[in-house]
Amino acid sequence: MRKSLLTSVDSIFSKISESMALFLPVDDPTGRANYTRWEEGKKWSEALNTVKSPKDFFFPQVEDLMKFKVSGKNIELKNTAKIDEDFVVFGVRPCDVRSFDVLDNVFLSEPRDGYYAARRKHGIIVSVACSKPSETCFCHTFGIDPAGEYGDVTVWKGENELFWKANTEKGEKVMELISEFTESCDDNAADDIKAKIEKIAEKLPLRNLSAENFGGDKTDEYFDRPEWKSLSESCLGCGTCTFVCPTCQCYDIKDFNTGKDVIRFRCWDSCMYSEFTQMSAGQPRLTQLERFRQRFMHKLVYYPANYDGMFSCVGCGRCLKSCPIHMNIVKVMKTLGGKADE
Amino acid sequence: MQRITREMLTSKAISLLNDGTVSAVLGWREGEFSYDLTPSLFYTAEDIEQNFVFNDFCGANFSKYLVTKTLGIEGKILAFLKPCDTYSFNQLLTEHRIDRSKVYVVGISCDGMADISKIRAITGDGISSISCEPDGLKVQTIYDDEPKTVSYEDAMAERCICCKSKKHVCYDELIGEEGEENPDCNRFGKVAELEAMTPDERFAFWRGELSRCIRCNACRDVCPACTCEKCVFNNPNSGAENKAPATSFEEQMFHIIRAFHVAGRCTDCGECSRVCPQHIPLHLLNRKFIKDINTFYGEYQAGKEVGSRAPLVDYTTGDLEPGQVFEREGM
Amino acid sequence: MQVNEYKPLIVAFCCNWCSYAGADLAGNNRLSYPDNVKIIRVPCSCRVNPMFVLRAFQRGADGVILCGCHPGDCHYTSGNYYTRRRMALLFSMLDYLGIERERTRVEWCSAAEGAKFAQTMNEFTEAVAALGENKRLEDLRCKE
Amino acid sequence: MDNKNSNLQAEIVRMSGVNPRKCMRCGKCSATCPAYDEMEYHPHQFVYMVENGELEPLMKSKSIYKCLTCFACVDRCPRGVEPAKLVEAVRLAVIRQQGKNHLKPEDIPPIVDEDLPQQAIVTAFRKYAK
Amino acid sequence: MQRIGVFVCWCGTNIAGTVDVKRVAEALKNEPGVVYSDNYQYMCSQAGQDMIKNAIHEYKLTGVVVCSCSPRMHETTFRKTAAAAGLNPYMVEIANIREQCSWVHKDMEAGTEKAIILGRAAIAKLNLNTPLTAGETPVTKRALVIGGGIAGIQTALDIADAGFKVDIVEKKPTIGGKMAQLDKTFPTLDCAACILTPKMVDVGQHENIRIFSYSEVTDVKGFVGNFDVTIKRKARFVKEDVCTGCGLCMEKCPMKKVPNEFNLGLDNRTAIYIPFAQAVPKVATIDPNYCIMKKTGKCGLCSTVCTVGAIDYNQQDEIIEEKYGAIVVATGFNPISMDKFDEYAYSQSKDVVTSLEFERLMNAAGPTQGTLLRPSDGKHPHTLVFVQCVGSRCEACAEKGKEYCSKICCMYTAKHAMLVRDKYPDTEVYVFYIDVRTPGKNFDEFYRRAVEEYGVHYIKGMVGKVAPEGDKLMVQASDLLDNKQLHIAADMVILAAAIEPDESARSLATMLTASMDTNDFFTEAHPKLRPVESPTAGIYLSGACQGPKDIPDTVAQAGAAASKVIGLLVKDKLTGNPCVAESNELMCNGCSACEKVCPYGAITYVDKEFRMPDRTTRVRRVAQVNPAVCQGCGACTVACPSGAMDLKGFATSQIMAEVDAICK
Repeated sequence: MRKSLLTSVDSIFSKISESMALFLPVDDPTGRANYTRWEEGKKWSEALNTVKSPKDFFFPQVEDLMKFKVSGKNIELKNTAKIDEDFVVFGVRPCDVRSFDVLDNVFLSEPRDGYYAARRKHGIIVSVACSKPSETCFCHTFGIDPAGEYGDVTVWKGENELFWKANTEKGEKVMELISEFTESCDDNAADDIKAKIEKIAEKLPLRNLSAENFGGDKTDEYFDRPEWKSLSESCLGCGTCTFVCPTCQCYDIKDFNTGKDVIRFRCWDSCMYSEFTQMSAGQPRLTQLERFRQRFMHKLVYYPANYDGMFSCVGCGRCLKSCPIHMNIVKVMKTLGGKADE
Repeated sequence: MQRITREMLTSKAISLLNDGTVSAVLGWREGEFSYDLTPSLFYTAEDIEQNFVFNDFCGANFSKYLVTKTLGIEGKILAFLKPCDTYSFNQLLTEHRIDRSKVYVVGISCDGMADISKIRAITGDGISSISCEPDGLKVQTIYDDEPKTVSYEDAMAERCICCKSKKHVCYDELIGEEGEENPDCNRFGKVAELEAMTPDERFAFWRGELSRCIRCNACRDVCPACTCEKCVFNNPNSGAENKAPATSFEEQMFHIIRAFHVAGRCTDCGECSRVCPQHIPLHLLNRKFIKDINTFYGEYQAGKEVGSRAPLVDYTTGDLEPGQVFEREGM
Repeated sequence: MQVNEYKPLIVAFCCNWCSYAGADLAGNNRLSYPDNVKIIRVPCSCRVNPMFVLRAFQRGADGVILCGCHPGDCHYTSGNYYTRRRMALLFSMLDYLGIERERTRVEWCSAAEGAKFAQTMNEFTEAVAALGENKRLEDLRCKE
Repeated sequence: MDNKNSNLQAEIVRMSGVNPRKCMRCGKCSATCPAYDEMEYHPHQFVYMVENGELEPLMKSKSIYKCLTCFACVDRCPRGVEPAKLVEAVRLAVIRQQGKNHLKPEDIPPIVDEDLPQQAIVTAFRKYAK
Repeated sequence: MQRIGVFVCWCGTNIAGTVDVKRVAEALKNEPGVVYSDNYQYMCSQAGQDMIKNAIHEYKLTGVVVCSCSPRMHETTFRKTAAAAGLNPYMVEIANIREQCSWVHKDMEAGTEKAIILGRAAIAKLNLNTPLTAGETPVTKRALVIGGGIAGIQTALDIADAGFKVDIVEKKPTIGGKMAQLDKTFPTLDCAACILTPKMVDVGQHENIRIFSYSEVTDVKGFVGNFDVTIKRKARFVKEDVCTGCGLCMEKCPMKKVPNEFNLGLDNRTAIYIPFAQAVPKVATIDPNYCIMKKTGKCGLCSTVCTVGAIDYNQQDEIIEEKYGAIVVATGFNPISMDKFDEYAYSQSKDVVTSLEFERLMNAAGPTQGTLLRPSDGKHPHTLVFVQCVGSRCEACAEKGKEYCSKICCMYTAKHAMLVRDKYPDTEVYVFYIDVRTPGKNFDEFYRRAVEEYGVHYIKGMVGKVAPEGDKLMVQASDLLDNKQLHIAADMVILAAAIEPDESARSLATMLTASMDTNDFFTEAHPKLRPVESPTAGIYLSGACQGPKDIPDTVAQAGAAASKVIGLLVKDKLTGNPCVAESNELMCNGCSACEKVCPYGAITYVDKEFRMPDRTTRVRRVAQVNPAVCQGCGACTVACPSGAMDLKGFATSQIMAEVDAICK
């Protein structure tokens, strides 16, 4: 474990940026944090969470896959994706780091998604422990420790110091790069901070939310539950929850004709949309109830069924804060899961 | 604090349910925390007694729900509408989107709703509960032992601070006092401020705002004027379909066209800005159109009268020329 | 002639009954205007959707002009009155977003006003050329 | 028309808020005028003369003071020209030319005689104040 | 995918002079969908057209782009060419590379580049074209004329003489209108009744004409060729087919104090009445507001004396529905009310009358049998003052008068003045005028005769005030030329009241979806070129409902309207313009925005049951375009927020494809 002065953080950022792109949460004028490329003058945000999750780095909202040009009977293909440089994402919260595992299961299992894989290969994740969790946090439900060690490097933030620990080879490389600003310290140096975090975490209102009633074998139990009607009835069908969600991974592939050539790109899509996975015969889920149920069943039942019981929610709480009508996975879990035992 | 109390609404709702006037009640259902209420339909008195909530976080505009919720139901729906909601409701009646006979409107007076993000900015994160007390909102966080008090004034949503009207333009019954229109609300102040900037400044301002857009469509899907059966942005044949803000152009395109489509129909309810996860001040686009319409073609408030002709489907032979738009501003 | 002279791309929507005929008259009278003006024929100026205007800018136009019958002379009696309101509001909005107001224009031009048509196109092209390339409403995907 | 005259003409038009070009020469103002016989120039001529910039003879003429400001012409004019307002503006122009722009409080007592109606005093204030 | 043929025209050197046509043809060969591209000296020549036809056959073309002169010039030519080769004519697009390219650009390089781009845009559009067929609708071979004045009479006669059925709906008990009330007509001074009543008789007896008198149009549905009209036949309490018009009932009717509207209230009539001797149909009508039987249930005298038993006190309003192919509006005019013109003392003195009242006072069939007597005391008047432009050209007083010139007053005032002086040389006649307007054949001569031969005093100036004083009317006026004020002690003052459209016009216009100007005159489809048609197809305008008119103009317009109607009715089917709007009902919200901007009333709404995406059924309000009425302006397509409205031939996708091609 190494430590650095909090005051030297900008020098550290500057150092990292010399050799690779560095991204970190920065507040915009309205006080909302979003990941931004660091440059001189950008300040690391104090905010717990960014509005958009860091999944954007590996699975961007819009990503050009290739270009092609049709002239006469010839089609000329051009690969536009150029992902060959390392980059650092700093300040990722433990829940968000876990979300990459969720995405990895999907994109890195066969058939492997080359674009995603390349980004994962080049991305270095520096996680930062959550010193100030919010009332909307429920990562504990999914076994995540807000003070735990995640990513390639973990950072604990103290009053005046940062404590650094490399978890992977990629992480070691970064630590080496900034070694001039850090000094070695006791491996227990961050324990105070961890304890403090745990103490706060115990007070979180959603601390006792349990996912044990959910899992891969529960399809029959939940699919036809009458509560879906009242839960989904005020859903606007917007995509806010899916777009701020770190684990939602649905996308659409579309062509854009520039007039000179055609760009084939993919972009996030949302299972909440009535046009989602529209096919010539229509869409598979006809009502908002079905679409709403799909999202939560996927997070709590289908995904665990596919990936060894792992849930595809990490409890970051973004959807709790941004849903226009305040309907969210916590309300769904409490409404359905609470009655499962009866 | 709202002068209307939960009990006033629940007793009204239960009596109307019991005497058969309505078969369902559109109201607010309790959430996890004090501020995260969900609009919901209540069918029984028990449900209302247990779960119906009314407090300073009941900002959602119910009028749009009535478009779809009145379809699959026998009898009437009781809708509690705040003054601003009644304008949207009227506008939807004008556009034949709601069957008036299916709705029992109870107008409720409103003292302005609170904005949780303004409260959070004052108290910090970790809000475990909020209670509405006469002297202010008592906010308890997990980081403090004692609750912090936030005044209603400090907590009030921007759209409520410059509320255009406390008057209900439509109701079957009224609870609370009827208010007045407020022509001095200065709701165009920020628009005028932007107009006074140089084009470069304006461009920089909007670039900064719109670049945050994540195209989640919350603004559109909450908007009571956006009730199209099929939105042009979802329609692959419209020539305007776009699912993601692929470039800065598409960010601009979406918001310009959306504002244009609701121009003359937007009642300025402010829901678009309320729901934006990135807090883009989308209402400033709509207000620009409203302000222009008022100055170019005479005062017009969408939703004020059912059946009124929206300015964009109307004209006079003496209208000003597009080229005069800038002359008259002396720019 | 200069080799690398900047030539703005102008898209002109002309109503079939007045302005398109006015453009034809300009041709009959050999009244020249820049070749970077490209005309699209529409039945009436009121057929022009704001989306067309934005689309033109997206695809690389530097200026968009709508031409229709003079108010009161619309072949369809009222079409251009609606155009007038729609475009006044649209242009004001574009200006509000910081997009140069000189890039958009509405001009009334009758079938007899060939000279006016040519003159308008000359002036408009000049005004747009002075602004340079459209940067604020461009779509980078559509540029080389 | 010389420059000074055209300035004066514009000034009178501005003060009166009357557009003399709207006159279609029907003469109904003169036909209806109760002070017609007292006048050298008649209401329809006032309008015509202002429109043509023949201001000097008009301003010198006593006719403009014969107007009772009864507004019969204003009421009857089919084109909304409002000759009486024009007359009032011409009278004002005369006063201003004489430099009597303002009425000082100390000027008032001598001009107020006992028989002068209140209304006239108020009118005087209106005329003299800018 | 289309198979497109591109044909680049040289137009001699007109195009080829500044455009390298061969390069254009070569460049366009590679555009999507193009399978053939060539150039030729004169594409519009027979040889050029044959070239197109051959290519259509040989290359199995589905569409043709001609790069040539303006589509306004030869679009029709090339569409016919395509049609002759079996192609849908709307699968032809023209790239205008002459008027809008070669003729305005001097540089060969630039001209060629632009021609290629214009060709590309036409190809891009054509790729999205679909064959269009103009819709056909049958035509109901019957016309409706609303209004039975001289305009309606003449229109009906002209249509009926051409062999088509015509119905006249007249709200009064008889046809004849204003002209029946007139005495003599200018400038020939022949008697109005002498020339009108034979026409009325013709109408009454014409086998193709039905008269619905004492009737009103209450509803109009449908569109050109197929109007469904509801007509209310008001109960006249006399069986129309039985009454012989003998007039015995009028003699016996005890209620004799009903103001006679035909004589403008200058005398009285009975409660059962025939408006005037030559009325058509000559059938009595009971005025239920005055009939003692109708009011008290006790009388029944007329029923007793009627020898044919025509009286039916229990008659009810009858509603009939009829189909028409064309509708002519001939609702005419009325003089405006003089109530607001206090300065002329109209309401104070019986001797101040309007010109129409004066017509009755001079008419041999009028209340005074043609002897000019003052209404107040029945004495012969010696001094008469005519005031022109009362309420006309009155911009400042919208609540009093009208902004426009009523057109007919100058001439009828000259007529009146002349007739008075002719009949009573001992009278002094003054006419006060602002301008005397006499454009018309023999009109100015007529006016000059009044001055020169008959000694009428024409005075430029207006009357300011009329004050009754004893048995005289003191007229105060200005003489602008002499620059003096006049005071005339007159016996009568006659006001040339402005005329306005009949009060029924506004509601009728709403029913017909025909547009009106701010003065409630019907608007013509084009002020110069289509003066007798309303913008709404199938609606025609006749007479003063379109604007102030004298009798010759009215009759001329009536004939013109009739010929337009005949031109419509001779067709068995109407072929529409195929480039019309189309509503995608699945996307329509039913918001009515399109309906509000449609200048032709082509859009209606229906409630229709739809199967929704979620498999439920729902009744939704959706817009439907009537292709027979739509003219294809496209206003609705932009008003529609959901894009449910599109315009065939100028579809959103097509215009966007053109934009894309141009901006490439």
